[in-house]
Amino acid sequence: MKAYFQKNKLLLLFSSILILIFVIGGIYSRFMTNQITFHQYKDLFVGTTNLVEYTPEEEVDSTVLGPDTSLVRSFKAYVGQEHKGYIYVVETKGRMKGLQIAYAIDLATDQVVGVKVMQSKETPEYFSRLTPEFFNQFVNYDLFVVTISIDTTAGATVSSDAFRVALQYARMQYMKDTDFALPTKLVEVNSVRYNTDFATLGSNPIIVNITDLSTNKTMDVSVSGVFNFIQVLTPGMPTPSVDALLEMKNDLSLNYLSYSRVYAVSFDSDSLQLVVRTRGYAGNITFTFVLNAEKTAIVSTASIQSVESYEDGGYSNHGSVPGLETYLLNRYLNNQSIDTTAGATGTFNGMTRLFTYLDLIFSGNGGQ
Amino acid sequence: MIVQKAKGIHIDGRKSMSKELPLQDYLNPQFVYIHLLRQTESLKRVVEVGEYVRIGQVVALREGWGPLPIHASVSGTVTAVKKVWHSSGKMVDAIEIKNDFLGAMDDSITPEKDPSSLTKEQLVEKMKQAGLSGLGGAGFPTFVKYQSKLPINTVIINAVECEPYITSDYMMIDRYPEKLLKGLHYMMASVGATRGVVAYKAYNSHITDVLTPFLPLYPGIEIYLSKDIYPAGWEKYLIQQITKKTYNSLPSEAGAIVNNAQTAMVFADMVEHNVPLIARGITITGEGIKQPRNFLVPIGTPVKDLIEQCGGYIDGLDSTKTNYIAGGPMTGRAILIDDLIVNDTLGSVIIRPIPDPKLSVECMGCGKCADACPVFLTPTEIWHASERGDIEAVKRLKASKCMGCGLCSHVCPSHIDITDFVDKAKALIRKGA
Amino acid sequence: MARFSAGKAPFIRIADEKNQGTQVIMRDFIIGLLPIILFAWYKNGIKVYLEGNVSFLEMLYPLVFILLGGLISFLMEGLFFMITDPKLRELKPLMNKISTSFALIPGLLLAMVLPLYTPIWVLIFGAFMGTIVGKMLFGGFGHNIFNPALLGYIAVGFTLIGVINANGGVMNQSEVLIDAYAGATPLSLLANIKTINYDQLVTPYGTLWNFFIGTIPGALAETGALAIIIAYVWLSYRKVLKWFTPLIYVGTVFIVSWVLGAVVGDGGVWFPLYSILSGGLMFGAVLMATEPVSSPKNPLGKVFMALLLGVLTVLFRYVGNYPEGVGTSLILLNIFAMPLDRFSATIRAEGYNKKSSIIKITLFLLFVLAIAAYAIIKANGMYTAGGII
Amino acid sequence: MNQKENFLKGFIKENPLFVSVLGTCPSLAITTSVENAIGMGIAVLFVLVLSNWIISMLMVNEKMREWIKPVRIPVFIVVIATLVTVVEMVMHAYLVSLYESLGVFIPLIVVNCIILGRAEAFASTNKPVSAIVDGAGMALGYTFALLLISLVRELLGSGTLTIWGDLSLNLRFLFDFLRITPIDMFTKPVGAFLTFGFILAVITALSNAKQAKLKKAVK
Repeated sequence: MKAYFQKNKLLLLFSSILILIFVIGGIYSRFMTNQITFHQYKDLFVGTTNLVEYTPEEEVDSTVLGPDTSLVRSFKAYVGQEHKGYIYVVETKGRMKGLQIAYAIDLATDQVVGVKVMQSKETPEYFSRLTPEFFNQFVNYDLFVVTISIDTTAGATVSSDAFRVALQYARMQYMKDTDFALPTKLVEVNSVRYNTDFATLGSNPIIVNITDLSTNKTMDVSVSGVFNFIQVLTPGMPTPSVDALLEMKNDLSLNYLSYSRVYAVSFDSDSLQLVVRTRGYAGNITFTFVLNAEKTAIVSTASIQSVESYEDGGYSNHGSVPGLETYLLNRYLNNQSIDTTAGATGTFNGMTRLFTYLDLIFSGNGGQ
Repeated sequence: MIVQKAKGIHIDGRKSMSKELPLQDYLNPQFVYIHLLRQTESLKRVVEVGEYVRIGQVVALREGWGPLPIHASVSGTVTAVKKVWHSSGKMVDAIEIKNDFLGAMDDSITPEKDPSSLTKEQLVEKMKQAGLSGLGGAGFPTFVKYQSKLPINTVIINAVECEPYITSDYMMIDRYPEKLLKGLHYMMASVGATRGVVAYKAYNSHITDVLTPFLPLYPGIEIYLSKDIYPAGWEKYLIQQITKKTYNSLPSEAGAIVNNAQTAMVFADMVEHNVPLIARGITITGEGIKQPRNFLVPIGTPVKDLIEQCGGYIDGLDSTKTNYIAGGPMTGRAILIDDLIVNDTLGSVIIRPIPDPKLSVECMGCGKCADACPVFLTPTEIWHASERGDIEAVKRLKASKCMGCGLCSHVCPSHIDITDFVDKAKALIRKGA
Repeated sequence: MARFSAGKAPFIRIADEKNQGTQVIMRDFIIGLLPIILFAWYKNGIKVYLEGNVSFLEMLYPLVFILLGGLISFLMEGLFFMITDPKLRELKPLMNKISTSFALIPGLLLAMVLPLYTPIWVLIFGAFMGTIVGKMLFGGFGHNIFNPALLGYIAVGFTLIGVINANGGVMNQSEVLIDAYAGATPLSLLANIKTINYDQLVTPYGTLWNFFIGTIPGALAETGALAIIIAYVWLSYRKVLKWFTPLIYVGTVFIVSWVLGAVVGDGGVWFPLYSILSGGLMFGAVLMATEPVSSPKNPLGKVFMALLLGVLTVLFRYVGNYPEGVGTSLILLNIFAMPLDRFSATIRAEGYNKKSSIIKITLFLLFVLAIAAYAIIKANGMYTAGGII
Repeated sequence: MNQKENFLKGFIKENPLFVSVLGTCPSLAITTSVENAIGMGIAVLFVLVLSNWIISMLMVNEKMREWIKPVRIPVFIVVIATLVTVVEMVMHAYLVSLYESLGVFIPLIVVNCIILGRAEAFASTNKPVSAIVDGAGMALGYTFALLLISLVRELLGSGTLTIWGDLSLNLRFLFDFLRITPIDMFTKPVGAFLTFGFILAVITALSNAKQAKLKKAVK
């Protein structure tokens, strides 16, 4: 034995140094990785002194939210010895796969206290539109709200919608990890439609059919273009509670977002002026039309207000703003075909939505 | 670098050490040994043991395609015919002559009455009689060049001495400037050339000073200053630089002849005094001896005597620890014993301590050899091709262009004897052809 | 009687001089690596430490990581020698052997091109693939076909990149992603958006000055163009590498991508600059493409290789699936180094003014041009100039 | 040569995979799990023992040998193919999952060099008993080689050791303990070639060392 050591001491020395590097270097590297993790996540949870990574006992069935959504890592956050909350890193799909978002959830208040993008392959052009305001709405976001609703950012709708999906996942995981349970639903949205009656169209642009679960009564209510409650339309029905109306707004902005994209703002029956607002690329485009007496067709366009972006020479050479809008409107009025305009998809979509809406309200009034 | 123009590498000359002392005559060694070998040809001995010979007497004959007589360099008795070392690394027969210090001359050594009236044929004949062969190192019989059928208009004296350490040409010209020009003049006359050029390195401005007074006496002779690079003294390179012409196999294709400076001096002696090739200048230098210097010695002098004249080895060194490099350090041959005899091609002996053995390192493929090669070969490729035995590839890579300057080995950081491998490849072509 | 003849001419060798020879080349090479290592340390350690984001022990990590890479490959080579050759089981002959076989370099280079927070076992695996499989099994130093560090990098990149991603770390905001593959480096941004537009490619990282300094995401040491240029100047001054190889390589990429940018985008000089300053191009050109063993030996061959590397890098980068084309084109041309060497050596030996040589060179240049043209035409269909909306 | 030597030579000395380098294609393809290696080994054992036996029975008589010799390869193939078909059908019937994972390599045993090689080189010139012993030794040596490769590949490649059916060892905890993950490369052809090459190198080095020792002893 001793002779063997004597004979091969150099060999053993080299091997043992290599093993030592493997072990000590591995520990150092592991320690570093933990440190990085801590540095990465510590500002999510104010005052955290320790993060413990754990594997959830039960994972959420992610197929509910689509195949691209999964939990990447999960941590328990401690302040001193006290367990304060959870951090979930959820991977989901925005415009690209592999968008990883971390949510910190406070155990005491059931609120989201921080959100951070850990990894993103999104186009920076769109992603940079996610302003601090966008992220601030997560701070102290109450998970207790029945349906998750976040205000999407224009121009980055797909990316910001990914945040909602990931938050949904995080909440589901949080429900599995703790005894947190969502409150019972107060209201059920049955259907949504546009008001096509010119008499009330200006004041009640969107009509929602809901069931107030507390009283179990079904009624029509009207909401504004941003889903704010206006009034109950079905006669004799009591106004639902404020919580129920808030929940309805959340539900609407979650599932019926397209109704807020185009709606009538006002209609003056004397001057026959219809004001319609549609969502373009950069902001709202507001049209003022003068209708004929039968209210079935547009006689003239009084004004177009647009804040679409100003490319040199106008996009696709339609002159300065609102060149493209005017161009498309003229084609619509002359019953010409409307093709996608390259480089101005946002505006184009807004305009087609407007035309569909106009068709709808005219045909509701007997027009073409 | 990659553009193909003539190039070379500057190598530290180390010449100053042997320039410190003037050329010294050492004309009477105890014994001289005349090798019975010129180039690769054995000579026919014409004297017997015990015979008395005089200076300039023919003692052997070179036969074959370049017949030459070989002369005794001292007067005395032939004491033996024995085997001695030759600077090419072989042991060859040599005639040992014991010097009687009388300096008896052969009858043929008489002053020529009218050297200027000699015809071309007579001059070439004299060249032959003098036993003159290139003193630069190749030992090529000089008269063969002058029998060329092609028109020659330039005769170049090569005193470049591009190899480090060697200064014998410089010292000889320093002492006999006029003899050099005379020799060149006769050489031009013997071939009808109109232009004579003396080429040496630009930093040897001293030579210009000593030559200038004599230049008007010999029309058609000019001076060419060469750059301080190795291999600036390469025949092809020199001709290209001076005549702006290039050639394939023989310099005469470019209308030029290149001769060593000392060859011209011997020729001048021969033409004017009928003194054949019996002595030459030699540099004894190197870090291993106390006082390096140049000597004018009879051919056949043992180098041992010359080392003694130089004051012997430096302290702590003796003949067992010394390397003797016969010839220049770039192309010469290292010899481990001091039994070396001055012969016609030995222009210098460099005495250095035996270097430490070097670690053998793999070729790392740095490509410095390809970079340094003055004829734009890629030695590593030639080496690999010859290892594979791929004669076609070796031919395609033009291994035959290699002139063995040794630069590739010189620059190799891994101590690989690439020159040697290329030599083997050249041998492969010869065998295959 | 002693041996009459000893040694071979020439007797004056540059290698005998004090500051020459193989070991000196190795020393010079490591000195050349120093600025790059220091930059990597500054970017990933010191800078973050000064900003107060990490502790002292963490600050040392990048340096330790790179040095460990060198040490690991050194030990592996030592072990290989000891196992295969009984004569080398003593310290002195072993050290002699290792000191002439550049044992440190593959590991150092490998550690420098890997992302920080690569687990140590992945580094050991990469060093094993590079040093043992890529170098020693081919016969040791001087016989390897592939650049050992590059082989290790490729092996790790194709098999364990997921592991690295899982460990990949963030230290400060400017380096949300340090990993070369994960998607935040400039090149993968380009691969994602397929748009050649200054505002979308360069503005997210600041200006091109940041690219030059190296404060952009990327592997440990590959982003520091400035440090690499300093290393390049030193290494070419010491004649460790041929000065023109990196220059031609980078120059080819510059010109071809300039044309590409002009065809697809606005043709501004920013695109070729972006092209040569992003990814591992500089690092590959200076430290990988000049690796002597796996590249042609003669100067003309080096020029040919650099030209081919340039156009292939553009091709793989902008037309292929992976964002980075340097490693792939290098490993591809390592295979062709030997034929390329023979091809160019023949041309060089024959002389450039010979008819056959002119034809060969013309054909070669046409081949290079064809690749470049293919890359540009193909990229033209894949990329857009990109306006907003 | 006694029967013990005859049996043992298949393991190291004349190992069909590591020394003769025969039948590498299926060996590299199926060694992703230990289960596959065992299954393949059993199939080869069955075919090789029986084919060796039948062929040596056929060729045992001098007269028969003369008669069969010109057409021996077709004869061998017919015998082997019959046996392989039997194995394939049995496997398909009783070991479906194994049958599916081995796939085309079961019918390809017909043209496996090991079987035909043993028939040609050994069974056709030896007595039936020796032929059976040789066949068993060779098949077990082949199995041993497969096991060696598959052990390395499965352990490093997926971190498990599937021995038979549900009897599998999940060694992930070991990987987790060492903070490493399985190396995906080993389940791919690259890993097969690397593993095979390294084992081949080690065995060649060992046998070279042994021969050098023998030479020294002789001197």
